[in-house]
Amino acid sequence: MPDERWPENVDEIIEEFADCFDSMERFELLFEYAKKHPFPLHIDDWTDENMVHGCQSRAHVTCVTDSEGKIRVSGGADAQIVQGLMAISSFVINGQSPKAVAEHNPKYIEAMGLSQILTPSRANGFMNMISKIKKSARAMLE
Amino acid sequence: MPDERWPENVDEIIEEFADCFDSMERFELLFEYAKKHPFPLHIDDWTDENMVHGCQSRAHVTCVTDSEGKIRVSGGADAQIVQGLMAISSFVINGQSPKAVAEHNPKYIEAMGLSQILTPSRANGFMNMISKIKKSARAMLE
Amino acid sequence: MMNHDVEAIRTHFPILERVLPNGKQLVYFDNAATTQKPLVVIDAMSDFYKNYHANAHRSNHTLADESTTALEEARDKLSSFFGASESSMIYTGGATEAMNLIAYGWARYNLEEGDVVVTTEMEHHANIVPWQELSKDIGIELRFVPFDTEARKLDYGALEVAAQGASLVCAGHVSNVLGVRNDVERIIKIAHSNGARVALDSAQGAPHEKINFDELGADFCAIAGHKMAGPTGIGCLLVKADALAEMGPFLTGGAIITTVTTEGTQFQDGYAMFETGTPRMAEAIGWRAAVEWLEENIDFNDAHHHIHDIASWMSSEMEKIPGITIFGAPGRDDGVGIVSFLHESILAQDMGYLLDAGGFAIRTGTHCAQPLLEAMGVVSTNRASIWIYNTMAEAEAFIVHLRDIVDRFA
Amino acid sequence: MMNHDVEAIRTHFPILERVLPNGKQLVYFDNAATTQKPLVVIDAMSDFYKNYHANAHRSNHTLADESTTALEEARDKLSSFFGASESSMIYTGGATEAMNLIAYGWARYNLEEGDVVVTTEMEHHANIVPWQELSKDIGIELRFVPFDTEARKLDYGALEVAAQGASLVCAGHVSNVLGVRNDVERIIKIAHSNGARVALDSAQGAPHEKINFDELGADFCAIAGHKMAGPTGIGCLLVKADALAEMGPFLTGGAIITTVTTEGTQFQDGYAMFETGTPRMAEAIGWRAAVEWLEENIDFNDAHHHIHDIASWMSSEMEKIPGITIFGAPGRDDGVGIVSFLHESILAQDMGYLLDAGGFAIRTGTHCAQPLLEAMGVVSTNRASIWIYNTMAEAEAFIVHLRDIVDRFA
Ligand SMILES: Cc1ncc(COP(=O)(O)O)c(C=O)c1O
Ligand SMILES: Cc1ncc(COP(=O)(O)O)c(C=O)c1O
Repeated sequence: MPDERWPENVDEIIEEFADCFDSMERFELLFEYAKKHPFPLHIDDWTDENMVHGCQSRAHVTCVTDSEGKIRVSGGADAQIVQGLMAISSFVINGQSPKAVAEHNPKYIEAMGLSQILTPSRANGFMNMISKIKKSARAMLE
Repeated sequence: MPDERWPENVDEIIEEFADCFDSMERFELLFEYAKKHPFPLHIDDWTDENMVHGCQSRAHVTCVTDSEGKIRVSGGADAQIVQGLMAISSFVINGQSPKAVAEHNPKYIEAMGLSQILTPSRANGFMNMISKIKKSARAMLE
Repeated sequence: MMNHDVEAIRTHFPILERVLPNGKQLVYFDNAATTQKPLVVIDAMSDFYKNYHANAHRSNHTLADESTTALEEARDKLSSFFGASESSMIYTGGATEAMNLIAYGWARYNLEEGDVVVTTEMEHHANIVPWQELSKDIGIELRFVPFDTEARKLDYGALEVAAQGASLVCAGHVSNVLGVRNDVERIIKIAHSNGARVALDSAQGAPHEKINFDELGADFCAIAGHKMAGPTGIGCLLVKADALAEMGPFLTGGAIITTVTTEGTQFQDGYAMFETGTPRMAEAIGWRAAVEWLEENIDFNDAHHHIHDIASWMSSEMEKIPGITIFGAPGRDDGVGIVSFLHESILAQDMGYLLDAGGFAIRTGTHCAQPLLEAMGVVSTNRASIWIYNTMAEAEAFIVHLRDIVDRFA
Repeated sequence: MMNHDVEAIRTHFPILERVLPNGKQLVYFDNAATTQKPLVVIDAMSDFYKNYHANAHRSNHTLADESTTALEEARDKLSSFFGASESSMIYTGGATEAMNLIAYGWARYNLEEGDVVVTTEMEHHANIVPWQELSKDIGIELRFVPFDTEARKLDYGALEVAAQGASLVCAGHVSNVLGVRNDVERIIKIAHSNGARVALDSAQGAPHEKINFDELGADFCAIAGHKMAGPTGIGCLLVKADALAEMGPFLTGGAIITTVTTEGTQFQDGYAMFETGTPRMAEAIGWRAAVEWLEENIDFNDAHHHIHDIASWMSSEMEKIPGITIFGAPGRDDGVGIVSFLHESILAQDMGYLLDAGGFAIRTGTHCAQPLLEAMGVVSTNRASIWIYNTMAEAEAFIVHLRDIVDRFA
């Protein structure tokens, strides 16, 4: 089951976050990741269709396959913290098959100690983003 | 001070009520008094002007002086219990001078054990009636 | 009754221990006015204020986030409790405000002069006065379906006629005066077959049956939290999606908008258009605790039998007492826990006082349903209304006391 | 500050002990959104539900009577607290509903096409959107008095002009974004000298000064209980007697009527015409407890100095931090405990999260006052709002944390 374990490349990120002393350091790291998002979504592509609902600020996500049929997620958010979370999940998800993504479980967030800074509705916004990505992946399978 | 003590004739009524075993007996007595109101107000005289506000049912009271310049209170209420209370206060008040009535204090209610059955707004309705009578009495003094 | 453990249920309601100033133990038979609250409801609200209170839907700090989550989880819980998952639930201040929301938020946007609204003679004023006001303001025609005083039920034949050409049919779910449950399924069918929308006033229905709004098929349904173990100050309007799409703003201000400029305002879609101002947070949290408590402790079917048995026994005993008239039909299948009665010589208000002297809390008066009382030819009734925590022993004590009253005061 | 014993005051508010999931002690600086509640308020409501809850104004049994008394004593207490003994107080669900009550219950009965309503650019949406809706519905002319962004106050000269020929002038008492107290006395004078009625939105005024409505001379005044230590779900509209006489029914249903027949309805007079449905009993009882608590524990003058000192110190410290802009004028005499600010490179929402990481609860966003933000040329601000239980030590910790944020995230 792909749920059971996250991709290897995530362990490194987990460690980085686990090494943080407190929430402030975790936020610093998230700000850094925000800048490193591999496929930031250009603001012109922030459409109603790809909007993530339930976020406190604007957040948009798209999900396509590359030439090898692997998933590639792009994301854009005005808040750096949200953009950072998007970056991390795209590191985790990108390159996986649609089938794997359709069954994706973002457990790593907890391992990173991020659940501490994800208050209920922030977590909710994040989960909505993951759901949106999974839904796109499922649609590709049909 | 007329506040300090109620008229003599009231002691008898107080005793009657004090002898009651419980609220139900007190209510029985009130029902009897209702029938004994010395000057019931005819329903045709239940006008807006003489209405007592704050009662849960309709209650009306008028206050005039007799040939000797003594107060005479008439009252009418559709609830027997209210009519009973009216009867008792007219027994107490009738025959007093406007000056005495203007300073009337219905302490006897407590001595009768009636405060137990006068829940806050019933007591309020009763006090409004007494106020209305006192106001009429005061007006006569001017 | 077997599965309705009334003694266990009673332990949840602190107020049932109350002793009145006259020394009598409270027997609370005024449940149609408002029900009492289990401790979990009271505590849920205190807990909110003591631990995580902040303004929902506004800020993004932890407390605000916890409050928002609590408010929205309450909405989800309540929606699913009322079987309205495919519909929308709009929080209101109570059932009355929910009826007004239909009048202001739907009717004023969709009806015009000459359009027909049907209501019934059996209604609570909350389902009459808003329509009379609408009639004054925009000239709708208001039709009243009579209450059949012989059959002691709504005149469904007359409804069939009145519904012809109507745009909206409004009806009570259960009469607050008589406890008669209307055949709402039939009312909905009649209305819809005439192309009319249907609004149910379920203030008295929701405490007695599990409403499944999506299945029921009504377009609107008004519910009051305080009549079903919830706190004061909250209720809701359930609305079908297509009816919601026809609604426009009513109370306006913050929270319900996307943009406001000095030129004009863009409103949010869906239920979010109708909940302006600081939300009734403590109230929503309390109401949610109430329906969760109901789910855990009450089987609505068993509760109905328990309540029905008590009311029906009471009314049959009362009929044996000389001078007493019973209204409605508490023993009939459509009787829902209310015994409305009068004594020929003891005025209703005096009756209320005399019952109170025995510790019995009932309601006397017009029950905000004057047209029904007029149809029945009375100016008030005494109403004992039974709910889940009342016992047969309370009913027996009531009958003993009532007999005593009639013996001594009639 | 001498007489404002903030440590003693804090002991009354259980939530101030709260530790967040991130291990930080809560510092609650979101008071303009809603204030916290002292224990006596929470307990007064629990006590009601546990001991004497029943529906007010309906039945005549002991509990109903006690509830009615509590509700009416609360009204008396609140009226006298707000100095409205010669005026009327109508309970509403909050300040927003109070503003809507002016629009629906007064304006719709007294204004017609072309009549002028004046509001300002500084208002909360609750004092804008109802007038825009009124304008759409009946064609009133709506004039906005600009906010002078240089002087950081309302443009009173423009108000003098706008008020000419107006029927109603509406203005906020204190800006919820900037904490600037408007010169309401002057606004009232300008309005009345033009023959217009005046409506004050005192949602942010009432928590900071003792309102004396009868003296003030405004015709209407909207207040929210939850912003001044009271519970959610209650507020009021204060109304001068002659303005009340011009009002007509708004929300309709039970309790507000004298007679209802199928032919029509007679409404009660005075405030009683406006409070339909089951009253917000627990809420009124809680709010009463709140104002009694305030009377016993707070001197509004001393509290004002305490609050002003904190906000003014905070803003002067914040001005020293590179990249931070302060809106409003917290240090000025008309500053009432709000510091609205932005950092040039840290987005408001991120700022909110980062402050929350230190335990600081502030609000970020548009504060339901988009026209004001537009006038100031921003899309959101961070707002720290101070109230009676906040301490200088909290302010100091805030500044330390804010500096840290700017050092690390700018
Ligand atoms: C100035 C102002 N007016 C009106 C309101 C609305 O008050 P409520 O949310 O209690 O309806 C608020 C609160 O957000 C406010 O700050
Ligand atoms: C049938 C019915 N409809 C409406 C209402 C009004 O409910 P609320 O008082 O919660 O507004 C009541 C309650 O009195 C009722 O019994």
